[in-house]
Order: sequence, then structure tokens, then C-alpha cells
Amino acid sequence: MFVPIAYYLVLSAILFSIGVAAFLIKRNIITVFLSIELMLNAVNLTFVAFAHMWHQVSGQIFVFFVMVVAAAEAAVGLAIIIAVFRTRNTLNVDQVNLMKL
Amino acid sequence: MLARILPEVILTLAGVLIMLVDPLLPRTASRKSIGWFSVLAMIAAFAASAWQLHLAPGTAYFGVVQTDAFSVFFHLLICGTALVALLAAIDSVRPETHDQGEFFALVLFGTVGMLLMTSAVELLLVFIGLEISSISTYILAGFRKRTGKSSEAAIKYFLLGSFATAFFLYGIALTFGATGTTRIAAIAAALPHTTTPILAWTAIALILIGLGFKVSAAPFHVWTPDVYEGAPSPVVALMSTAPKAAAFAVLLRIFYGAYPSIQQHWWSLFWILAAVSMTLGNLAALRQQSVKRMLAYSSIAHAGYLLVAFTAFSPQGVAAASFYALCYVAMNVGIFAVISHVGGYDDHLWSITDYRGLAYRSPVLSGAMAFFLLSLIGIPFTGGFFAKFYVFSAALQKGMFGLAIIGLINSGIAAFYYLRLLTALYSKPAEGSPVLAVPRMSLTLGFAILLAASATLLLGVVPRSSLDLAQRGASTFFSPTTPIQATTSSVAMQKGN
Amino acid sequence: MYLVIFFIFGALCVAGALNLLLQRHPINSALSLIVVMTSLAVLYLLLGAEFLAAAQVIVYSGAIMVLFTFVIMLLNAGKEERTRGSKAAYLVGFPGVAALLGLLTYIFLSIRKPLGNAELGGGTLVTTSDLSRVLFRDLLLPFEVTSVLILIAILGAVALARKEP
Amino acid sequence: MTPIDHSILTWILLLPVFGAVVAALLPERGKLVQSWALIITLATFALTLHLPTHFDYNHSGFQFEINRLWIVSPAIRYHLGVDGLSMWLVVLTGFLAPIGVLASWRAIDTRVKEFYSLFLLQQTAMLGVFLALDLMVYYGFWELSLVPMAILIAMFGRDPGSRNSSRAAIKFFLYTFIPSALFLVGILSLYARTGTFDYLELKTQLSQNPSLFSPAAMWLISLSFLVAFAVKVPVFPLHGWLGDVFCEAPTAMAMVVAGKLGLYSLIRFHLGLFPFESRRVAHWMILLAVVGILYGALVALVQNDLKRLLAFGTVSSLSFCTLGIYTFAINGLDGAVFHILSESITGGALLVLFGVMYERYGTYEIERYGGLAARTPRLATLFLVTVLALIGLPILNGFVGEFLTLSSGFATSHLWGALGTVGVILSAAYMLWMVQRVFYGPESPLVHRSPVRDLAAREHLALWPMAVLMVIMGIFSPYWIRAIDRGVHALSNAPAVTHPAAALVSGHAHDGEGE
Amino acid sequence: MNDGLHLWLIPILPLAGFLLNGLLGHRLPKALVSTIALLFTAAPFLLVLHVYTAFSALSLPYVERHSAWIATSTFHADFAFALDQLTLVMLLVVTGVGFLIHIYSVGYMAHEEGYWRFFAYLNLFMFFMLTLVLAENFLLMFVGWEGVGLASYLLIGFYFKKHSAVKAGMKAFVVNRIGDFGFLLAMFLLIEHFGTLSFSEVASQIAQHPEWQGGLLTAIALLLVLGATGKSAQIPLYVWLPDAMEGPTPVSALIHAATMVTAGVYMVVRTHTIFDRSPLALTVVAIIGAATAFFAATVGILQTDIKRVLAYSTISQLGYMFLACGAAAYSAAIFHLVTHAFFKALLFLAAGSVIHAVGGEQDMRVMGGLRKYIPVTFWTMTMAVFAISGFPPFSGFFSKDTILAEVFRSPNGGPLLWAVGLVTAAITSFYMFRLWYMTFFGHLRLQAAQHEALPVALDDALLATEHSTNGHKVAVHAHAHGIHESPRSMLIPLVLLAVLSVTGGWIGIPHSLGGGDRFGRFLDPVTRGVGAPPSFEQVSIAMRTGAPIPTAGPAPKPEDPQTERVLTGCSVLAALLGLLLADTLYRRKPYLPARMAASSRALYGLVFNKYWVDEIYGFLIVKPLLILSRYVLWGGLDRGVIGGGGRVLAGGTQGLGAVLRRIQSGNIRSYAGWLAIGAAGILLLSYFGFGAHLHMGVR
Repeated sequence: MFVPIAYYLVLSAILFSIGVAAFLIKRNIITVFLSIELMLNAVNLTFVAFAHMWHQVSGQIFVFFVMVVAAAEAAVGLAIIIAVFRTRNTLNVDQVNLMKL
Repeated sequence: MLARILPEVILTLAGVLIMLVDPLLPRTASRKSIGWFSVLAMIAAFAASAWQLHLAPGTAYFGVVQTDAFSVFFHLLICGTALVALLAAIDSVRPETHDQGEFFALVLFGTVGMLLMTSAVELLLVFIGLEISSISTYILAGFRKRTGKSSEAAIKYFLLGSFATAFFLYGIALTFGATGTTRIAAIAAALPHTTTPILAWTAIALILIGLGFKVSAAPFHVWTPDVYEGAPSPVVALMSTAPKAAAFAVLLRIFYGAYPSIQQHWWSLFWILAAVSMTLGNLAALRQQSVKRMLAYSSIAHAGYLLVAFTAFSPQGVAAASFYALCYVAMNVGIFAVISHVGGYDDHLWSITDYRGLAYRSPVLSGAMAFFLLSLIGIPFTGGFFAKFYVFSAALQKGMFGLAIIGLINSGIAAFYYLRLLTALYSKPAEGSPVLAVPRMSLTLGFAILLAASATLLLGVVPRSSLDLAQRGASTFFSPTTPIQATTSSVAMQKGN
Repeated sequence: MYLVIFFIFGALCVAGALNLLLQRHPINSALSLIVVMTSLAVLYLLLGAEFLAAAQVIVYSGAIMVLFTFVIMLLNAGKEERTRGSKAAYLVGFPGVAALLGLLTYIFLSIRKPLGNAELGGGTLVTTSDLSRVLFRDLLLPFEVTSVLILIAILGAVALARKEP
Repeated sequence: MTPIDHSILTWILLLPVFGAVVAALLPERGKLVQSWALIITLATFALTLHLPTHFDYNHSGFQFEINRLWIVSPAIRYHLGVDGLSMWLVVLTGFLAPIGVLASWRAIDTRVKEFYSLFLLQQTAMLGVFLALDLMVYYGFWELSLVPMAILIAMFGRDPGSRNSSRAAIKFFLYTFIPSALFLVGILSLYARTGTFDYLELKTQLSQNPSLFSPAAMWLISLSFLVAFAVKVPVFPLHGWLGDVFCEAPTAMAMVVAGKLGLYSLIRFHLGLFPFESRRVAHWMILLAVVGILYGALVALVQNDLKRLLAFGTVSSLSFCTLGIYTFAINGLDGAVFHILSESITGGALLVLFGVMYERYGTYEIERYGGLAARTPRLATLFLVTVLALIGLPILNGFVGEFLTLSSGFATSHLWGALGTVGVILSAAYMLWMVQRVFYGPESPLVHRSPVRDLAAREHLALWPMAVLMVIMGIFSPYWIRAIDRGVHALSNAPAVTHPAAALVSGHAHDGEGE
Repeated sequence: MNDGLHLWLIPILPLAGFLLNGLLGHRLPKALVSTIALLFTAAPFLLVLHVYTAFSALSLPYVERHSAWIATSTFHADFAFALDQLTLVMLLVVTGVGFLIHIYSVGYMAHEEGYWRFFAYLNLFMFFMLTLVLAENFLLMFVGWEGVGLASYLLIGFYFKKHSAVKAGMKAFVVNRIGDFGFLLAMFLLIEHFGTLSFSEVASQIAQHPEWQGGLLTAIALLLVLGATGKSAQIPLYVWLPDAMEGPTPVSALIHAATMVTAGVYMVVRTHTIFDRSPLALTVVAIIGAATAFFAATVGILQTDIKRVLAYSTISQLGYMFLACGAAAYSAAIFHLVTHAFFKALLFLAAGSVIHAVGGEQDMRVMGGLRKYIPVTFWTMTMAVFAISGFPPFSGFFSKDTILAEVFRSPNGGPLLWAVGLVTAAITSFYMFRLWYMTFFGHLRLQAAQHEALPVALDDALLATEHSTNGHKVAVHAHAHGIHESPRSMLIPLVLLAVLSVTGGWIGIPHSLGGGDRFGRFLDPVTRGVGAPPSFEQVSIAMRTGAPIPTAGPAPKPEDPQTERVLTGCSVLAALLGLLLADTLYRRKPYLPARMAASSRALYGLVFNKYWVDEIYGFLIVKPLLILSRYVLWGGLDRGVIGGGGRVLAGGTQGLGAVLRRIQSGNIRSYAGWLAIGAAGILLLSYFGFGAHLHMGVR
């Protein structure tokens, strides 16, 4: 039995949505960041699936680049998180709301 | 080959050089010289971009980047903006803030990303460019590490930005799924024959979400006020302008370059985004007390005006959008340059009340500010007016009456809050309120403001040359020949219209 | 056969993702994410992307997630408190998520036919050399530009994380 | 046509800008800036006088035209020109400027540079409105005219920089700016279909090609024009801004804020571009005009503030022009344009006089005055002359316009014309009552306390030209009307001109048979 | 054109005087001011005399056109002057009487501050009045019309520190404006239907169309009548004239008696071609005239202010003139206008002399016995009183008699209106002799006034108490030393006018009394069209030959001298009756008036308070208008609806903005929520594409 490409896509959509939901629910900044990583991974799955479908290498390379970008983002993001923690002494996103309206 | 990415190379080299030199300087030494160096690099990049205009339009690096009138237009725009922002920052970024060296390096690198965004014709490179510019702005937004607001701005911007990037990426993935390629020209060629057009429709929506976030179009604008408020003003001067212009360039490239065949599907999305952005931005700005937040909302509204041009699927539309971007950055970078000086690096003057009577303390600064505000309102003989006029003219030529009416009523409403600030400038300071002194304006800042102001004025009075360039750029997308080989026919094109 | 593997690892992915969502301690969430990533690596293999599968495990679950756990430890993040920060997140966000999921799923399933199936073998396996050929020739410039990205990341991380005197 | 004839309009337009820039750079020493502004405005006035002296009165088209390409796409042309309709308005603008400078001579003593720079800019904007024949250029000046005005109101309001001033400035700006935004939609819609902003070309295209727009579209576009202009005039229910602006604005600005721009635009563009649509709204406009006449006068009757009284009086007075315009009769249009001229002069003179009084007594409240005539007889005399001109006493300028507009209004609709004529009674009532309370009766404590200072030389200099003009325009009105008549003829219902306009002024009009 | 009569000089000269005195007067000595004023009034008088001598040689009407005044390509009105018999009469009266009053003023105003101002205004008045009279078209007439109103406004408010004076001036102007409203509308109608405002052109057009009857012409005529009632102080617009007595007395004499107020009559006569076609309008004029005459006369009975009595009598006499106009007896109206100018000017001047003598006091109740102190004034005034009362052979008798006879005969008049006129004549005689007795007979009561507050309601109470206050007499006499006869410059005009008052009527002795009605015949070319220029002739031809013209058609011939004589007898009897009654009440039985007043208190109060007309106008028109303006329009509409509407709009927009701002909660998660819903929305839109709805194609 072959797996329909659509299934991969649906799986990625599910993962992506869970990622979005996690972003909405999680209070810890680091976890929120993790959920973004989850979303990126979901997108990666789509890329790979399409790369397979089109027999195109470029799709896979895109994933490769996404990983690099994710790594870079992680470095910067975690640095920012540290900076926030330093000034606010909390990792709760709900308490990072000095600015509003 | 290198000629096609010459500005980027110059800036990258300059950035690397700064990184190398900065640690060698004594910790306490002033980094002004580095600032001047980066200014020089930026001027060089500007000149290089201008020089690119003489190249025949074409691609390089296996069809990854393309230099044409369009890319050059945005190159010049971005370099110019960054130049003004740098000039404004040299004196506002105080010596006591460390990381000055990093600041300038980050600006240069970020500019590289933006430049790449505008010339890339491969979505991968667009993505990377976007990330470069975004990440550098995330960092810059959090540059006032000691204040809670700045790091909060950084984290908000960062998290939401990454969130939106994921959508953008998803959109690219689906595009890839629909067409099997990520080259813009190839997408355009493959799209009419795709078996799964629905993927493309979904893809454009997702890409629009991602980029809509970058240009702060409602309802993806939510980050804007908070980030503008929290980020240091010199940074806001940059990030409210150049990255946005770059994102608009990308929007134009992608939608006009890659998806012209499904234009019926996307123009209504732009219609909605434009209408919502204008209305929401302007209404929310009405009661703002904080100047920076007010301008943040105003920038949302301006994104809306700009998006109006997208609905007109015509060379005029593209030219109008490009031109609007140009005018918008000119006046916005100018006003933030003023604010970064008046408000101070730490934003101790932030509310409209604080600006009362500024005209009595520093007439030149407030005159400049008033001028930028007038341009933002859209008063004739300023760039803001001409841009707005051109955008709505393009939209109306396609019969977008509803949108034009919404837009222009909005510009009327917008006048209210700009005027609140404007009249505050020229009012007597409130009795009893402490009058905070505005430091003397340095020559550098004066020059920056002068640059922005004269650009804004010239764009309103003699917009012809920049308009020509924008129209040439626009014709890239509508040339009867393939987009990549767009040649001198562009000039003939605009005459036809 | 492939379908079974797909479903097993697909389910594992979803479970890991849900676990990320439901766990209250960040370290648990991070670990669940590693589960997701590893499962994805298997799916990549299934799709004939062996280099990516390896990279996924090495770079993602190996390097990036280590960084995450490191920061979690560094900041000594405890269980999250259930604060009430935002009604909008629920009132507006969840319908949004639901609509997103429903719509995407519906779209993908509706075009099941034209998309076809994933089949392995028949020389469709992408070799690493194929990959490098594209990467270092066609996409040379993006590759080089990535260095700028990484440079920025380093620069930014240093600048932000450096303590002010 | 001499070479100067081709560039004169550009000179007229640019001289105040030049003056503004220089004024901004001058040092604030003594009366240097004031003198400079006076020189510039006088020079501009002198330039504008070139127009009537070199005007070809037998020619009904535009003269002194200059038509250069400005921007290729969109097709915007630097197209200026005057005809009989606009020529005198240009001269009027030139005339009022030096008087504005004189009126501000002492009243404005801080931030002088800002004041005069903006003042001169405002003048350019107004001149531009009258001169521009390209809709885009016109719109540019139209909008530009708001800005210096708004800033000057905010900066130099009655209580400078107070909340009231800001509010008035913003109110003024929004009131005019929002309809102008819709007006822009209208202009752009025209452009979208015709591809031109040029007034003459648009006019030709619209009249020769009625299928260009659907009737509904034309109707909406014409409405967008109408509303924008009506606010600026202001026509009756849209006058909400005028009171506050009159109260707050410095004299020199209040003198030019109402009336001429909006009314000129109504005639030139609403009637000119939309002959059918404007006739469709005519009876509504006449209704509004008549209501405006009565309403303004009645409300003016009960005002306690001099400037607010004048504001409502102005609404009333300007409504005569609206009435005349929408009769589409030669008499009405001639009268309307003439009334714009005379109303600007008399209204301006009255504002200057108010300013003079304010400089001496520091208030605009009518109740605090009384018995001024005995203390300052010359002021009182000029005041009375101005008031009489304003209430339309024959052989002063106000009468001619009122008479012509009312007579053609009456011919159009007996009821509305008659009701409008009631305004003549009411205007006498509110104006004379004001005069009575301010100048006559026993001296009020305020007047009694303050030192006696009748008009100074500078004030004489500002006021006498206006007073003399009031009389001259009242007696020799054909001199003005002959040009106006040529300008508005094509817009009216009247058949093409049958006899040369020169006959109008020959004195012994030989067309005694009338029709 | 005609050889140079230079009619334009006639009005322009006083204007020059005005400008000289107005601009420079405050710097000039009084003598020079009066010289200038007199010179520039005498000059036109001489010019008019010159015209008079040249008159018979002129082809009439003599028209002088100068430049156009208002000219569009469809309409023009010129500065044009016309001269005919009517004009000549008016010119003579205006310049003649005007000149006399100028002379008088030199003495009367000698000690006033603002002396130059007074003469400047007087000259201004002369300018406008002469313009009015000379105008060849309605519009130029309107210049004079409004102008004399202005001059009147300025002169009534001459004592501008006095509230009442200024108010009276304003009242005069505004009420006149109401009349002008009618005049304006009439002009508008003329422009609309005739295309011209020239008298001759309008007349010739009417003459060419004998079928034009009533209708439009009635409308025009009635509107003109409205104008005339304003200027000539007829019901319902007479209210300003009594108040106008606040002005200096020469002003009252010149403007509010002899000249300006007769402008309405002049205008009706000037435009009689229109009236001739409208029996309705003529009837209205007649009724207004009769009613005003009677009504004002009744008010005059109880007035105590000497000038107000004269004011009401002016109104009443103007009513006679209107009555004559209504009866289409235009020449009679003008005849009365002339004689009235003489004796009323004289009355006022004499009254002024009286007031001057008693130091500014105007209340007759405190006068009395003055004939001993100011004999010249007394005698001249006596002439005038007899003249106005209609005793033969004084001038008033002839003119009044002519009017009454004409009214009796006219189809528009009839016995009823004649009876009203007759009764009015009796009343006139009564109150004039009342004035005469109260002022010049009995004892001086000046002192009493200074000690006792005057009873406001019952004026005659004072007279009644005269006998009981004999004790004061000594003091009164002591006080009377201040009373003196006026200077010669005042007395000369008095005497001259007295002569005219006596003899002025002889120029028009009617046929029935053996005269030749020379005045009527002189005016005939104008009023009847005999020997008139072509246009006028056409009118009369049309009138004679055309369709039945019910009114004023064939010139009524003196049908029955017998009846006329009876009528004359009646009016003489009426005048005698008035005299006797006054003699009884104010000389022989001075206690009677008070008693009568007490017995019919209500009626007395009504008449004494001038029928409360001012108050009724105030209550019905002025108050409601002010309330409407202040509370409904200003408070309600302007600040409430228009201002409030703006505020609501602005507030609503800002409120909406405030609501939208709530999105910005500051929480990242909620931001993500918005992003998510936005994303979903965009996806949905993209999928279901609904662009067609947004495309508002306007083709």
C-alpha cells in the first residue's frame, strides 16, 4: 500500500495546527517558542512530501535551509528570552504585557 | 556576476569589517567612527545600486537574483532609508549603550537581507533574505536591554514574527506543491497548467499572511504598536520603513511575478486587507496618547493605503505601490528621526502632551516634524499626497470605487490625530508641566532630517524621475516578453498606458 | 506496509505534538518535540529523503533541541502557572485554529487524486550527491547568504545575552 | 500678448512662496519681517493688477495661459489661466494680502517669522486655486490652502495655543478635509475614464461624450464636488466650522477663510463640468441658500461675540452668492461673483475693524462695549460705512451683488426669492443692533477706563483703501461685471452672447428694448 | 441729448457739501461749516430755479443719462435723471424747504457738539432726496429711497449717547427696510416681466398692452405700496415715525415732515401707470390712507409731547395723501404734499423754536402761556395751525378740500372714505388747537414739572390741577426769565414758511371755488397723460380707447359744482368743530379732560398708549423672532444639531477607535489568536473568492 501524498499533507496540517494551538495555550515563553519549531517541522514535512511528489531536490534543500534558519532563530530567540528573563524575571508570556492598547 | 549583487557584497564586507574592528577598539572608546564608516558603506551601496541601473536587466547566480528597474528602485529606496536611519542613529545611540559596533553591523547586515529580498526571484532566497532582515530587526528591537519594554518588544516581535514566518513558509511549500518549483518565473509559467490550483489559492493566502505580518496589515498588525513603543526610536526609524518596503517589494514580486494568472483570487484579499488596515489603523490611532504608538497605528493605516494599489492589477498599480512605499519611507524615517532626537533614546518624552510647545523650544525640529505630519496626512506638494493620489488613481482606474471611498474617508479621519500632534507642537506648553529641554540638534541628525524632508518635498513637487523609475520597474511585470528578459521595452510600455 | 508505518509514526508525531501541548513543564514539552522530530525523520525516510532524515535527527533533535533544554535548565524554568492572560486567545484563536485545520484538511483531502501516492524505489531515492549538486550550484548564492544569517545570529546572541555592566 | 503675459501667472504664484522662504530666513529684528511681507504682498498685488489692465474684455476664453507638461503619467499639466470669472478674484486676493499684513502688524508680535511665512504660503495656495486649470494642480492648491490656515489658527488663536484654538484648527481642517477626500475620489474617477485632469479637455470630453459615464456615476461625482465646495463656502447646514474659526483665527486669516474659494469652485467646476447635474440640484441649493440667508441672519441677531456675529452674518451674506449661482441666470451669476468680491472686502474690513478694537480693548464681547463713537469717531465712521456696505446699502458695493442675485433668485422662484429678500431686513437688524450696542449709548466702563486711541496711520492705511473700494465698486460696478459677465456667460442658461460686452460699459446702453 | 441742464449737479452739490463737511468738518470753524452747508444747499435751489425758468422751453420728459450703474448682458440700470412737471414740483419743495431748514438749523444747532456732523448729514440727506426725486428708473430711485433712510437713521440717532435716540434710528431703518423689501420685490417682478426698471420703458410697455389688467400689475403695485407704507409711515409700518422725533427738530421738520416721508406718495404718483391698471391696489391704497389718517389722528389727541403730536399729525396727513392716491387723484395728493410741506415744516420749526425757548422741554403739559414770551413763534405757529386744520384761505384748506372732493367722486373712494376723511379733519383741527392752547395759552407750568413727578397715565391731571397750584406762580415767573425768543436765523425761515403756509394753497384753488386748479393742470401731463411724451400718451390713448378700465379711466370732470360746494362747507364745519371743542376743553373748561378721561378709563388708556401697537408688534414679531433665534436656531439647531451632530460623529468614531484598540491587549497569546483568526479568514476568503461583490463597477 502506498501512502497518498495527501495524508502527509494532512498530517502536516494537523501538526501545524497543533503548533498554532500550542502557541495560543502555552504560558512559558520557551514552550511557545517550541510550538513554533513544531510548526516549522510541519511545514518541512509538506516540503518533503512535495519534493517526493515532484521528484525535485529543491524541496528537500528548502527543508535544509529551514533547519539552518531555525537554528539561527533559536540562537537569537533564546538570547532574547534570556534578556527578557533578566529584566522581567519571569518566563510567563501573560506577564510580558507592559505595553498595550 | 558579482555586479548583480554588488550592493549586498559591499554591505556584507563592511559589516564583517566592523565586527572585526569593533573588539579591537577600547571598550570605552566612542564608536562614532564606526557609525561614519557604516554610513560610507551605505552610500557606496546606494551608489552601487544606482550603477546597477545601467546593467541590462537580467539574472545571475543561476537565476536566483534578478536586477531590473524594480529591484534597483527598491535598492535605492532601502539604502537611502537605511542611510537616513544610520545618520539619525549616530548621535542618538548613546556611548553609554554598549554594543554600538554591533548596532551598526546589524543595520548593515539587515540591509543586506532587505536588498536580497527585493532582487531575489527564488523563493528560497526571498525566505533567507526575509529572515536576515527579520532577525536583525528582532535583535535591534531589544537593544535597550535594560528596559523591560525593549526586551518585551523584542520577544513579542520575535515570537509573532516567527509565527508568521511559519505561515509564509507553509505558503511557499504549497506553492512548491502546486507547481514543483520555487522560482518565481517558473511558478508563473507552471501555474496555468497545474492540476491542483486549489493548492495555489491556499498558498497565496498563506504567503499573504506571512508578508501581511511583515508589512503590518490588519489583522496581522497586532505586533506593531507594542514593538514600536518598546523598541528604541532610531531602530523604529529603520524597522518601520526599510523592512516594510522590502516586504512590499516581495509582495509585488510574488503576486505580480508568480501569481498573475490567478489574479481573480487574490485581488479581493488585498481589497479586504487594505480596507481593514486603513480603517482599523486610523480609528485605533485616534485616541492614542503615545506618539510612537500613534505612529505605529498610522503605519498600519499606511500599509492599508499601499495595499489599495495591489487591487489594481495594472502597471499603474505596481508603480503606485512602489512609489507609495518610497514616499512612505521618506516621511516615516524622517519623523522617527525627529522623534528619536526629541523623545530621547530612552523615550522620556513620549506623549503628545510632552510635545506641546515644541515649536517654541526648537522651531526647526518641530517645523520638520510638522512637515512630515502634513505629508502623512497627505497634503499636496508633499510626497504623501502624491503617493496617495497615485494609489487611489490606480485603484479607481480599475473601478475600485468602494475601496477608494473607504480609503479617502480614512485619510480624512487620519488627519484628526496627526493634527492633534501638529497643533500640540504649535501650542503653548501646558501650564505647570515641566518643560523638558530638548538637546541641541547635532549636524548629523539635521542632515538626516534634511535628507528625509527634501525627499518628501521633492516627491511631492517633482515626482517625475522617481515615478518614471517606478513605472519602469512596474513594467517588468507586464512586459510582453518573459519577465526575466525584460528589456528596454519598459519605457515604451508606460507610454502605452 | 508503508501505510502502516506512516500511520504509526504519524500517530506518534501527533501524540508527541499533543503532549507538547498538554505538558506543563517545559522540559517535558521539549522532550515531546524531540519525539515528534524523530518520528518525522522516519517519515522523511519513508519519502526517500535520507539525508534530511539524518539531518533532522542530528541538527534538529540533536543540536537545536539541546540548545532549548540548555536554556530551560539555565533559566530554571519551572512548571507553568495557569494564568489568565487572554480571553482573545481562546475566543478568537481557537475558532481560528479549528477553521485552519478543517480547511487545510478539507483542501488536501479534496485533491487526493491529483496528488497521487508516495512510492518508493525506481530510482526516486534522492542521493546526497544529487542534493549537493543543486545546493552548491543552483542555490549557491542562498547557501552563501546563509552565512550572513548565521553571522547575525551570533552577533545578536552575543549582543543580547551580554550583561550590561 | 507680450512675453510677460505668458509668465505673469507663474510670477504671481511664485512671488509669495519666495517671500515665505525669505521671511523664514530673516532675523527677527524690529519690523523687518513685517516690512518684508508688506513689500512682497504689495508686489504681488501690483503683479495681479497686470491682469485687468491687459485683459482682453472681448474674449471669453482663458487668458494669460501657461500650459506645460508636469508629469507624463498620470497626465498632470502645469496649466494656469484666468478668465473673467477668476481674474478679479485673483486681484482681490492680491489686494487683501497687504491689508492682512497691516492688520497683523501689531497684533502678531511673537513668532513673527512663522506667521508671515505661513501667511504668504496661504496666499499662494489661494491664488493657485483661482489660477489652476488642471484639476490635480487645482486640488493641490485647494488642499494646501488648509494647512497654513489650520496652523495659524492653532498658533495665533485668540488665546494663542489654547485648547480652543487647537480645536478650532482641527475642526476647520477636518470639516474641509474629509469632503475633499471624497472630492478627490470624484476627480480620480473622472480621470480614470477620460485620462485627463485638464479642465478644458475634461469639459469638452464630458459634453461631447455623454456615454462616458452612466448618469448615476456622473451624479455621484458631481455630488462629491458639490459637497467639498459647499463646506468651504459654507452652505447652510455645513457651516459648523465657521463660527469657531472666525472666533479663533487671527484677523488676516479670518479675512480669507470663507467664501471665495468655495464659491469660485462651485461656479468653475460644479457648474462648469456638470451642467446637467448642477441643474438637478439647483432647487435644493436655492432652498439651502435661502435658509442660509435667514438662518445666518437670525442667529447673528442673538450673538454676543462680535466675531461670531460676523461669522453668521457671513453665512447669511455668502448664501446670496449661492442663491445667485444656482439660478443659472446671467444676473445671478454676475451678481454672485460680484458679491464674492464685495463680501470679501467688506467682511475683511469689518474683521480688521474688530481687530483694531480688540487691540485697544482686548475683547470681542459686545456687551462690554458701548459709546465708542464718542471716543473714536473715525473708527466709528469707517465701521458704519463698512456695516452699511455689508447690509447692502445702494451705491455701496454690497447692494449690487445682493440685488442681482436676489432678482434672479426671485425670477427663478418667487417664494424662495421673496424669502431670501427678507434677509435684507434681517441683516439691517442684526448689524445695526450691533453697531448700536458697540458704538452708541453711554460709554461702558471698559471703554471709559481705556485710553482714547482713535485710528493710527497704519490702520488708516489698511482701512481706507477698502472703504474707498466699497464706494467705487458700488458706483462703477460695470467695470468689474463686464469681465465677470464674459466669464460666466457660458455657464448660464442664457443664449450665446449677442452683443459685445463692451457695450455694457459704454454707459449709453443702446439695447433699451431689454429682451 | 438735451443741451446742458446738468441735472446731475443738483444732487451732486449737496454730496460735495457732505464730503467736505464730513471729511474735514471736525477741523473747520462752525461758521465755515455752516457756510459750506448752506452754499451747497442754496446752489441746487438756484439750479432748480434755473430749471424752472427754462422749463417751458423743454421737451418733456427731459432725460439725462450718465454711465451704467449695474449692467449685465441681460439687464442694465443707468445713472439717469429725468425731469418733468412732477419732478419740478418736488425739486422746488425739497430744495426750497430744505434750504430754509438749513438756515434755521444754523441757529438751532449753534450750541450742539457735532455741529459739522449735523450739517454733513443734512447735506447727505439732500443728496439722496434729490436723487430719489430725479431718478429716471426704479433702481436709482431706490438709491435715494434707501439713502434718505440712511440719512434719517443718522440724524435720528444724532444724539447717539441717548439710548432712545439710537434705538429710534435703528427702528426707523429696520422698519423702512421692511418697506424696502416690498420695493425690491416689486423691482424683481419688473425685471422679470419687463426686463427694465426705467420708468418710461415700463410705462410704454404698459401702454402698448391695454389688455394688461390687474394680476401681475396688482402684485407689483401692492409691493410698491408696501414700500411706500414704510417710507411714508402708513399702517402697518408707521411705528417708526413717532419715535423718530428723538432727532433734532430741524430734522423732524425736513425729513419727517416735509420731504422724506412724502417719498412714498411721490413714488405712487410716479408709478401711477401701474396703479391705474389695478383697481384693487388703488382701493388698498385708499383704505390704508383713510385708516392711517383716522387712526393717527385719534392717537394725536392725547399725545403730550409736542413733537409727537406733530408726528402723528404727519402720519395722518400722509394718510390723506394716500387717500388721494387711492382715489387716483394724484395731483391732489401732490398738492397736499406741497402745502403740507410748508405748514408741517413750519409747525415743526415753530415747535423747535418753542422747545429751544423753554430749554429743551418737549412736554406740552409743562408749557403754557408762551405766547407772551415768544410772539413771533406764536404767530407763525398760529398760521400753521390754521393751515393744517383746513380753515380757508389757508393753504391746507385747498389741498385737503380737493382731496376730499376727489375721494367723494372717485369709484375707489366714495362717501364712506370721504366721511372718514371728514371726521379726521375734525379731529385734526381739534388736536392741533389742543396743542396750540396747551402751549401758548394758560400759565407756564414748567416749575411744577420740576417739582412733581408727572403722572404717567393721566396727563391731563396736571392741567386740571393748575388752578390749585397758583402758589407756584411766582416761582414760575421767576423761571420764565430764561425763556427767550429764538435768534433771527431761526425766525426768518419761520416767517417765510408762514407766508407759504398761508398762500401756498392759492396755486391750486379748485374750480368749484372759482379757481382754475392751476396746480392740477400743471401736473396733468404727468398724472393724466395729457400732452405727455409719446410713451405717456400711448398710455392715455390706451386708457381711453382700450377695454373698459374701471378706475381712474376718463379723467373725472367737475360734474357738479353744487355738490362740491356742499362738501367744502362740510370740511370747513369740521375744522370749526375741532376748534370749538379744543377751545372748550383746553381754554374754557380745563378740568373737563381729566374728568372725561376718568369716566372712560379703558378707551383713554388705549388711545393714550397709542393702541399698544408698539407693544403688540414687539410681542407678536420681535420677541418671537428673538426667541426663535436664540433658543431654537442658535441653541437648538446650531449648537445642538449641527454642532452636536459633529460631536456625535467625532465621538462615535473615537469610540469605535477605542473599541478597536482593545484588540491590543498587550498579550502575545491573544495577538497570536488574532493572527490565527485572520489567517483562517484570509484562507476562507481565498478559497471562496468573492471578489465580484467588491467590484463596484461604475460604468
